[in-house]
Amino acid sequence: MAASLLEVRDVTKRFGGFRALNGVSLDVREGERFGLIGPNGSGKTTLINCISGALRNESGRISFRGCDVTRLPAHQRTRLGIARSFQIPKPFTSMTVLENLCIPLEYAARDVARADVVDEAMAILRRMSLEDKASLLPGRLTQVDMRRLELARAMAAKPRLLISDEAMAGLSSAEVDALLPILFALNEQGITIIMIEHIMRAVMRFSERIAVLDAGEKIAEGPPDEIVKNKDVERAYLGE
Amino acid sequence: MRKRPTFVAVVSAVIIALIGTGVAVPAEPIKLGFGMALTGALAGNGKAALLSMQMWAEDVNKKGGLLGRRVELVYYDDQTKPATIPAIYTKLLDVDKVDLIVSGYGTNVIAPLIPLAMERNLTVVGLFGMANNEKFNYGRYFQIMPVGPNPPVDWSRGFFEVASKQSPKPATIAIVGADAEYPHNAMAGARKNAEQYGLKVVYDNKYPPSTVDFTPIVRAIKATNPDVVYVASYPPDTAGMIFAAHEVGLAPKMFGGGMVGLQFAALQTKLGAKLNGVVNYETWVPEPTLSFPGINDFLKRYQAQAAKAGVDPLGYYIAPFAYAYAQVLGLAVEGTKSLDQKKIADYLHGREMDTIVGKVKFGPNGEWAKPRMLHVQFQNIEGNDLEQFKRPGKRVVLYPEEWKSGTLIYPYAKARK
Amino acid sequence: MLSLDLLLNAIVAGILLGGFYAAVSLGISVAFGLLDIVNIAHPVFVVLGSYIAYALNSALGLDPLLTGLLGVPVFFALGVVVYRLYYASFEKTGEESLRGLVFFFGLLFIIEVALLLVYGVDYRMVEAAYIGDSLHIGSVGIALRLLVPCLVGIGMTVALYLVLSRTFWGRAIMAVSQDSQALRLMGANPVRIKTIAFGLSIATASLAGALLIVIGPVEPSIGREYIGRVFAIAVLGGMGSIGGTLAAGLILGVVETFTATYYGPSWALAVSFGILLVVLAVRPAGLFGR
Amino acid sequence: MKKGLPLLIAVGVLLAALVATRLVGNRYLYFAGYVIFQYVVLATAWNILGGYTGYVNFGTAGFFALGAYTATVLILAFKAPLPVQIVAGGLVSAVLGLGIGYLTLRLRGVFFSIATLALALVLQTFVMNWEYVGGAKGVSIIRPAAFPPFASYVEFLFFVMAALAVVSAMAAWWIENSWVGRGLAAIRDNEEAAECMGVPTLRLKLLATVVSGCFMGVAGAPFPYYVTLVEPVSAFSLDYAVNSLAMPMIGGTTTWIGPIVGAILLSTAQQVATVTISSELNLLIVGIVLVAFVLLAPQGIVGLVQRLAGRRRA
Repeated sequence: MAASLLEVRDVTKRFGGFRALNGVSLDVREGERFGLIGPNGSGKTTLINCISGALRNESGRISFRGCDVTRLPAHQRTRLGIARSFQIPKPFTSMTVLENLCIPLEYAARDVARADVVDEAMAILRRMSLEDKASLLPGRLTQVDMRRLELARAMAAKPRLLISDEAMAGLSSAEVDALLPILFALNEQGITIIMIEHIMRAVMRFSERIAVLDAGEKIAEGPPDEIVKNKDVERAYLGE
Repeated sequence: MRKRPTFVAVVSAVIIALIGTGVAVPAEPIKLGFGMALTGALAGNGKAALLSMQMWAEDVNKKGGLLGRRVELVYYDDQTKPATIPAIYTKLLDVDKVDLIVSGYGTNVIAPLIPLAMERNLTVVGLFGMANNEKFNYGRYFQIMPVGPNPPVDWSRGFFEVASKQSPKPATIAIVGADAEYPHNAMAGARKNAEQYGLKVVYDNKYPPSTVDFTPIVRAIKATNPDVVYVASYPPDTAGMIFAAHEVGLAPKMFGGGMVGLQFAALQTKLGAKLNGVVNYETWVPEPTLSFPGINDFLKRYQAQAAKAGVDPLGYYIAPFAYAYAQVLGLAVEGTKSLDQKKIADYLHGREMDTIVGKVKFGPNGEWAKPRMLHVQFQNIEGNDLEQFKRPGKRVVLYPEEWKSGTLIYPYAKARK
Repeated sequence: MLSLDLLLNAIVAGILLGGFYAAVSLGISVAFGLLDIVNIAHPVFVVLGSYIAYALNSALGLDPLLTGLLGVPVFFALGVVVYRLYYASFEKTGEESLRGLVFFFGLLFIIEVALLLVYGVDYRMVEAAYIGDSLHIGSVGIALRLLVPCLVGIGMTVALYLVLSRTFWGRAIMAVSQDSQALRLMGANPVRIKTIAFGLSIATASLAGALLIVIGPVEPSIGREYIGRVFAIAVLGGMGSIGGTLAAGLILGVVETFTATYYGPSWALAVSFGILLVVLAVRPAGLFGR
Repeated sequence: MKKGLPLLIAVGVLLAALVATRLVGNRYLYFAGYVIFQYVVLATAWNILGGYTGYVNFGTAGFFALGAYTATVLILAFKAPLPVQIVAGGLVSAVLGLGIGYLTLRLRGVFFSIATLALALVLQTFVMNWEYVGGAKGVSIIRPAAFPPFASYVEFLFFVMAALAVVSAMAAWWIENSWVGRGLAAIRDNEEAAECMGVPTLRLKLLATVVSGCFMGVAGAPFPYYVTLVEPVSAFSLDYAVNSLAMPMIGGTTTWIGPIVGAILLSTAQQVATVTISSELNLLIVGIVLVAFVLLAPQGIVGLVQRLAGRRRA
């Protein structure tokens, strides 16, 4: 069994009296394609926020590459190699597509020399087929390009772990088919990927292992074919 | 007549300055320059003062001007902000080339003017600034406000003089005032007077000008049970203190002292009978002892124009003095037949001058040689009618003795009823 | 004995003041707390209300509270207009944070100077039967001038609470403050609901303005003194909590009164702002926040 | 070339200011010029936080007054020379920026704005109760006679303020074009995304608040010698808050030149209005211009010019 890249142990997060996450534990292995699913409001995004550092969990521990990152601010986790995309794209609106990529390249990427930032950004844009939109403002991008930019920007942080938060929500199946190979290709290069997705077809095809959250608790974990058969998962999605 | 420094006037002034230096042009007017609070906190008084000065210029010009030259006022809005003063007066002196300057209204705009005048050795007459010359001791500074040679102390001397003459003689005092420039000075003076007249200070506190409710303050004062309450307040807090005193039932033997706002119609008519018994400072009131030559005529003309100018309809407090401070400067110019700043200053120091506010004589520090700050008591005020404040007997002068027009109703509760 | 009197009186005076503070702050609690609109011009709308009360009082002799009530629909309409402008210019494009703030700042100046041009810098007061009278219950004195605003303030709080919790539109406003996207899915138009809510928030300024001028004289720039206070109360009360606003108003009133009575009035305001700073630093959700 | 240009302009402005003090006899220009340069510093300082980072500071007056009062204390206690006052004023205001930033910058921007509003009032209350600097009455400061080689002290003040304006503009230029400025812009656009892209948001915001506060204090430090009267009401005047915010808004908030353009235009207009219109209209104009710009030209004058130039090129 390969070493864990990300270890989540008994993480609990409350909002006032509401328990959004209740003792969730996960292990994501180096190089793995990991799926995270669950009905609306099950705590997926909260868990992602806790892993990326946007939120602090009250109890439990999160380690990345063997270091405890529970108390680290988000930007330091990004520098360690955890990058994420947002469910609702959050581009830097006053900057061009290219400049959007320069921010993580300048601030988070570990081994990109300052002089190479623009070349590196262009290389990422090419891989995402965004190179001819490099000088546009994000406001003028189409929905699918916006999603691409969101992923591209996360890539520019040069992560070891990429968390893709519903990168395909609202896209047509052709567009989904265009994005998936990109994620596969990134994984080929050795980047571990956590995919949160409502589009089951995509998650099932992509993931090697899947965890299911419901009402803040992990109810199942395993390869896609097992998850599909799991009674608890069915109940969570379809109700009693 | 309103003469505003228009662009044309400025340009022509510059042109005249360029081509005409050295050549005396007989028709050229004598320019009197000043900044005045036409906006900002003190604009009410500033506008009234401006109206008076325009009346003075009109009067002088009707009589053929000064030294045979017309008088022209050049003024800018100082916005009641000291920070505008250096630029305004430098412009007046260097661009508009005014011949004479006077100050705007209030202590805080006079303070930055004195060093500027000192740098250029100019004579400057001030309009209602408290103790401005204390630090500078500038020989060419004069103050028209009739406080006296020792400003902060002379300011409230009358209040304490009157108190000390009563029997039973008051023994304790509460001093309270707003956290601002004037009350700060007035309270400092009151403390000295309290010491001098042997009153024990049992309460001494400031409140921020934004205070909404004055009843806690008045109650705290009442708890110390003082014989006398000296209040140094600005108009909104004056009203707040008087309301609170009535509501809480604060009834010392004497109440008032340095409340700003009671000099003007706006508060007088609103507070009405609540004012009865309050003893407060004044500069002029329509009492028979104070009918100096020219003042009644002046006030009649002023009151006729007041509504249109949007200023205090009575104009007793500031207007005659704003006329007078220009008047003394005019007398000095005529008397010395010159615009020489030194000669003018010497003239102003040397003699007693007749003005509409009576005989004015300046002491060595530029303040009035003899204090004439009035202390009056509100008596027999009924309802909210404005006209009653134009009649004598409503604000009787208690001090100084020389101008006394009535007697104190003592204690305060008796006058208040 | 004497100090017990003083203590009781300080508490009563603080409560009276607090009720009035709540009246002034309710509008901010709705606009800022529920709608996330940082209307720093709110106090100047209150002053506008004061001047309307003054104008009608001095011309027609109307009771200031009556004019305050009469002004409610007018101010509601004014609020609707302001919100429409705000929405079209900022909220729609997502630029509300910086420019919206500046917009209200500019609005504050325009209204203030407009009042200055019409009424000048002089302090204005109103006349009403209850101004100047006071009740005495034992050793505690209650000035009607302060009691009336306090009662009206409490009444406004209760009314607003009922409107928000019991009526359809009120519940819609509460829903929109939670999640406007979800509301859109349910077929309601969040912009329309927010327009009504903002109208409501400005409408409170009409009555609050009448109260302000009942308590004491008013001049055009007096609203500035209240900007800090109302936000302090809205934050302290827990963003959008109507009951919390009243509670925070009372706390601030009592704290200011106690400081004025026992320590020295000159620190009263600083103490209440000090509390605000501490709350912001330690518990930004406010004392009664969710 | 691009790097050399601002430096060239800076040297040019300073030389022009120096030459002006040699040639111009009309002292009014120094006073008026001082005020304009003072607002260039304030507007630039405000913009480093407000324009680049998107955090609105309503407390400019507090930072400015802190600079002025620091200088006042130094004058009263040690008769310290002007450069010392400026450095000290900047440092003290920078520390204030650090403090208030540390307290509130973790929260949403709005809370920071409200805190700055309250802060100015709290500071003013302290000054009002501090007798050493004259309390509410204020204190008169006597300006030194002259400072060779300048003919009068006012000329020296004018030159110093011109130099401070140049320094602050260069600082803004540097920030804008460095990794710091790009990080700040990311924070302004989307703070959460910025943090997740590795931008140390809190530290950068603190840096911006400190630099911004420092320059505001620096702008206030020469104030005692300029007015010769330091009292709380005018030192904490709302004017500074309004203008330092309106000027970048009018000029344009995203570039270093925007606040300068806004400051020069607006403060010149105010200086002219003071000596011509002389009424409340003056303030009304500021309000209306401010609202008009936020509503109609959100990118300010610089943005308008850029758009026009862009159209011509296209």
